Amino acid sequence: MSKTLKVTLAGVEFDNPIMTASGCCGYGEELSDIFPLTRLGGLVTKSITLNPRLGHPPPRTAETASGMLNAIGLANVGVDAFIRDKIPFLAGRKTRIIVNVAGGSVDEYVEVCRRLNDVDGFDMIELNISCPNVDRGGIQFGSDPKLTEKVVREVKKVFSRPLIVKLSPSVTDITVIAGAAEAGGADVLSMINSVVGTAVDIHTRRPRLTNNKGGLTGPAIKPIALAMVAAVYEQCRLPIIGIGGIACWQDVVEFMLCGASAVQVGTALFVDPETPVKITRGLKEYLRTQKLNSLNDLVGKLEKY
Amino acid sequence: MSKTLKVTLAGVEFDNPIMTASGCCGYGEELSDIFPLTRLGGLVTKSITLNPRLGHPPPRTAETASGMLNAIGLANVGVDAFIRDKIPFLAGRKTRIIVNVAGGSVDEYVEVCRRLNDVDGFDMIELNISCPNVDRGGIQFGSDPKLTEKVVREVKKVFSRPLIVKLSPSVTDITVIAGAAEAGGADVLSMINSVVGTAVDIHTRRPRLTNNKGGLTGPAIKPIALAMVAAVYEQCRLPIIGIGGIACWQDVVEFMLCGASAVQVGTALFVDPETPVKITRGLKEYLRTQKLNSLNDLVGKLEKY
Amino acid sequence: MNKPICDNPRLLRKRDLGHNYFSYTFAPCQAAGKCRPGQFVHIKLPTEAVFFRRAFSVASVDPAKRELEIIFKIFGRGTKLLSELPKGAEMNILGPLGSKFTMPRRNHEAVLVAGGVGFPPLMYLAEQMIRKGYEPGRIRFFYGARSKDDIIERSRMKKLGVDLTIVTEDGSIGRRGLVTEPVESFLDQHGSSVRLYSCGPEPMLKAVNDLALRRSIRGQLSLEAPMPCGYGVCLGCVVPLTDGGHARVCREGPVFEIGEVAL
Amino acid sequence: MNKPICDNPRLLRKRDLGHNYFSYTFAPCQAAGKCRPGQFVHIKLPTEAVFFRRAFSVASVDPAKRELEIIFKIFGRGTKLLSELPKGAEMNILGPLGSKFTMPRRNHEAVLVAGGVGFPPLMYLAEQMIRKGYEPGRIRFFYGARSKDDIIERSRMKKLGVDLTIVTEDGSIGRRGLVTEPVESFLDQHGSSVRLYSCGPEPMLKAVNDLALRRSIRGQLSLEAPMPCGYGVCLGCVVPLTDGGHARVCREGPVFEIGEVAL
Ligand SMILES: Cc1cc2nc3c(=O)[nH]c(=O)nc-3n(C[C@H](O)[C@H](O)[C@H](O)COP(=O)(O)OP(=O)(O)OC[C@H]3O[C@@H](n4cnc5c(N)ncnc54)[C@H](O)[C@@H]3O)c2cc1C
Ligand SMILES: Cc1cc2nc3c(=O)[nH]c(=O)nc-3n(C[C@H](O)[C@H](O)[C@H](O)COP(=O)(O)OP(=O)(O)OC[C@H]3O[C@@H](n4cnc5c(N)ncnc54)[C@H](O)[C@@H]3O)c2cc1C
Ligand SMILES: Cc1cc2nc3c(=O)[nH]c(=O)nc-3n(C[C@H](O)[C@H](O)[C@H](O)COP(=O)(O)O)c2cc1C
Ligand SMILES: Cc1cc2nc3c(=O)[nH]c(=O)nc-3n(C[C@H](O)[C@H](O)[C@H](O)COP(=O)(O)O)c2cc1C
Ligand code: FES
Ligand code: FES
Repeated sequence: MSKTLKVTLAGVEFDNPIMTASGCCGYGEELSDIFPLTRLGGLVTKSITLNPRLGHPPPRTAETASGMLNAIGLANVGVDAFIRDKIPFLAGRKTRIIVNVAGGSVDEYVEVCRRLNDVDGFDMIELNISCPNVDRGGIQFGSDPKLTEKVVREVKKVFSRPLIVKLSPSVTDITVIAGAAEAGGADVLSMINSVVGTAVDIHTRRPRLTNNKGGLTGPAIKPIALAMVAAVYEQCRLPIIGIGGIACWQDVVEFMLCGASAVQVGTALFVDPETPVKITRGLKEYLRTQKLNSLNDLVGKLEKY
Repeated sequence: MSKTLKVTLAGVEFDNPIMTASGCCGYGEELSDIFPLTRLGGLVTKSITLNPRLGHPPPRTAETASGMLNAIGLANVGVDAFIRDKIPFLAGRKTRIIVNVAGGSVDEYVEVCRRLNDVDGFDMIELNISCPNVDRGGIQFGSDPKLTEKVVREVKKVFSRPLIVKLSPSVTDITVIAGAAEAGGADVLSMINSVVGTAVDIHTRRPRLTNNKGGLTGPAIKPIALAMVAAVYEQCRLPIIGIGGIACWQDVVEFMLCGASAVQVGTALFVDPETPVKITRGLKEYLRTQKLNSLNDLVGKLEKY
Repeated sequence: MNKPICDNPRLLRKRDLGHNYFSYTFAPCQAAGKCRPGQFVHIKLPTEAVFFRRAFSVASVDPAKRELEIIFKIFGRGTKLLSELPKGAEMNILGPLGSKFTMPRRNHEAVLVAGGVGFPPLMYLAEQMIRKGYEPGRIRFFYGARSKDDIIERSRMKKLGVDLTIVTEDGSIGRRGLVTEPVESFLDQHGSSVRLYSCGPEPMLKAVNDLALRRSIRGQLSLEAPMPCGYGVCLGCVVPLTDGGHARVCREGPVFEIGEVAL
Repeated sequence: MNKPICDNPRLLRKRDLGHNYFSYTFAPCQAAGKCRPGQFVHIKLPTEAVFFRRAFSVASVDPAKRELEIIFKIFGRGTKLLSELPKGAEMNILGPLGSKFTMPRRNHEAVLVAGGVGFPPLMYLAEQMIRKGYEPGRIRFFYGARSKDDIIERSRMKKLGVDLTIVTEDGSIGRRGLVTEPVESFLDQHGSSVRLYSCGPEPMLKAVNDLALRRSIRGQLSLEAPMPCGYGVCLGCVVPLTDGGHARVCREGPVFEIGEVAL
């Protein structure tokens, strides 16, 4: 058997386990100026909502130690413009396309997914029940097991392709939410979304974000994400997409050992847009030197004390 | 009125708002080789338990991006040896001494605090209901409002000096736990303890900590701590001691604006043992240039959007 | 729009312009031949002490030698670390990024208004205009700053031969006052054939924007914003538009038409 | 125990010893006069790319000139960054830290066993023994490493005049094999008047420890551990003791009595 980076999630085959994370690669156009999107295992779009959203006023990002805060506020073109203007471009790329969906109510999630169910050109939906930057919806769903199960169940009724549920780290026990998503019928779990945080400008005495708080991402949160992936891997049968602070191939191996079958790269795309390409190159070399045939042989192979 | 760094918490006056955090300054002896402890507002001891504890086997720390993981596992001499061997040294320092107490059961917390109530030479107890590194007790208390209220209430019955309750960040809503601690009779809240996290050695495929996971601390977690202090300040009347990633005087001002009346410095002591001294120097200069008489004028003065 | 290139040139020349200003020339830069005035590059500092890249306007290029120049002032941590890099340091540069200044027609009066570190892209614009055949003496270059120390590259500007008016707030060189004052007088003397180009601190841009709108003068402003990605994917750098929408400073900008942005 | 000092000397001399080994001399170091063989300094790299300080044994001092030398090999990120510092760089050094080697009595046979980068503190010990009047030729210095490239400072050792036995695993210089082999023969010829001193990789220390215990020979081992604080407050660097307890490598160690630590 020849070396392969291929991974399969819920029956969908990915050329490699590296996806770009929601909100960190727009709808793909800008990134495709930097490298051909075929180099990616998959691309996850910015969160799509029923209606277009401007998001919060600037400033809506801030730099932190080994990371950043953002409170973009789900700025997006809305599902109809997305289907009309963005899907055609994405459908033409030879990579897996995952549409991330957010909503302020179960009905909104369901309606967006229903409309998406009618169109081709993408492979999966990722349900964002973990956005820390909106008042209604988002994290509110992802921190309540009952709501989680309900929104997943309702969406599964209207959307027939595989469904990824994206979990929030800002909960007491993420395995409970993971279990609820599984019970609702999720096919795959992705984790983690950003961690609630803030920063203050001591000169103006104002928060550095107009939303007063935001989501912390980047290498700073990698240890948190790894612990949560490991915990959910032990409790839950669904495949896991690891997210949080991934910036190099070694990080991907760490996540896979903890139980992730694939990963998403977010903030690192800002620091170095070529990160995914560098990672897949590194992983290929790793397979070679480790005499492994497939990355699947790593998943969950952490040897705990 | 002359410029002062003095702050008062639950009736206890501190020369300045800078304390060294539990587990990051031992029982004070080693730090006193580096600067006179009078330079500190206060010192918080390593967590004390009923019986001596060796803690987890090494490795029990790991370096991360702008931070570290630890799973020391509450290594300490036990309350009796602490009272016999450590208090005499601490009692002689002209700074406020806070004894941090941990336990595996309500009874253990109560028993340790009862024994401490009988001795002089320290000013307050800080109840660690948030240690991520032990199987029983610790974080288990700090993530359950009922247990939090109960342990605080029971301890208050046997300990007559002011009580600080130290909160865990690894919860869905820290304001609920803060409320429970207040209901139980806490005098002061301190937050945050370390955030659950892990790291993997990809060569050995083992966790970097024998405890498999640990607590993330250092500048990486500062945004998380700030957001939690701000949230609790809005919901709760108790004075707050801010903890998490503090490394310079600007960080202290950020925490105070968010609502902290004082702060603790932990991990930064490892990177630069002189951090507290540098911070108080910076704060004095800040008062001067800002024409402020007291740091109290900053507390909670964040101008939210 | 040109596709941005991820490149690893070296710091070829490091000129200390005094008073915390520096000119850095990088080579070989694949992007050198593609950068137009107004566009910027996004630089990763070879340290993890600052997390994001930092954006710098292109100040000049030498396509033949594949050289690219930026000029910056030490402002905060990022630029301080940048200033400490040794000659020869390997850089990581992404560019060209963002929108360009549109060259004026020959019959337009070009008025360039630079404030402080807004100077470099306008110097590059002037240089390119001249290269394209625009008469140097007809380029009205208003250059304002706090004081003498913030007025850089005077001999270079003299060589270019533009009609230079220097204005400082403390009068330590040139006219005393705000740069918008002589600009206003000039606009009052010349009609709508003027094309305005401006880059500098936001209050100045706002004043220029207002001056122009009141007189229905067209032109462009180059804006700044904190830029996590610099190439359009994070939506972090948006500014509100007068039509109620948002635009990305890194993609639709940094160069916007006068009147477009709600300043 | 001497109190550690937080100090900001400069990197005065930087010697490339080849094959990723470097000798760095810092000055002025307030601690220079206080560092005894076996003690270490904790160095903050002037970058935020690695978070913790890094520990290095003192390799020599010149108290009069307030100079302090360390010798290190590039191992991971920390030492790589250290190796890239330019001469003159301002350092942040905490020290002296930890326990010391106890000098042997005149009538003891001193056997020093160094493995790889465990060499510097033993070189310092030998030098200090000689300074204190111990006859150089009676210092049995066994120096083991993987290959020739890992044997450094040979001429310096020759000058010291110790009885040097070099052992490499590949035989590229000196004896071929493990350093513990000739040590064992030596111990078999000399009795309990021997004092052993060893520093190097853990498997070697374990072997030395066992050799000595079997023969009831006394001596000391210098250990390594990841050290978040280096001065005893974090409890991160502990090693298990044979009596069931834990000891801090940074405080009770790095120098422990043979038999003390459960290796
Ligand atoms: C299009 C463009 C062109 C520019 N051209 C020039 C030029 O030619 N010459 C010049 O001197 N300067 C230029 N700048 C400004 C330059 O990019 C630096 O950001 C600025 O000088 C700040 O300096 P610093 O990085 O030293 O400050 P720092 O103190 O390090 O940063 C300033 C503050 O902004 C925050 N910040 C910085 N970058 C980001 C970001 N990307 N996202 C969120 N927050 C951020 C930091 O956290 C900090 O709070 C330009 C900026 C833009 C957007
Ligand atoms: C007492 C003592 C004396 C030493 N003397 C010398 C000497 O004379 N010469 C020499 O070359 N080396 C010496 N070392 C080793 C040196 O300190 C470096 O740690 C070692 O070389 C690792 O190199 P690095 O920092 O480049 O590796 P890195 O790859 O940067 O670090 C190695 C690994 O250890 C982890 N790590 C590093 N430091 C810590 C820490 N403090 N806490 C937790 N994890 C950590 C890192 O995260 C990484 O996983 C000594 C160590 C000790 C404890
Ligand atoms: C600027 C920015 C915008 C984001 N927007 C979204 C979003 O719209 N929907 C979503 O599910 N996650 C969003 N995220 C979260 C990321 O997808 C990812 O979960 C998180 O950034 C952690 O990964 P990282 O550390 O690799 O960035 C956003 C993150 C950033 C930094
Ligand atoms: C090595 C280490 C040991 C710690 N031990 C304790 C402890 O025994 N009890 C406790 O309440 N907190 C303990 N903490 C948590 C700190 O007191 C503090 O809450 C945390 O480190 C966050 O602050 P920092 O980012 O400034 O380090 C420990 C932290 C570290 C790094
Ligand atoms: S900086 Fe990311 S979109 Fe402009
Ligand atoms: S390194 Fe902290 S106690 Fe030894």
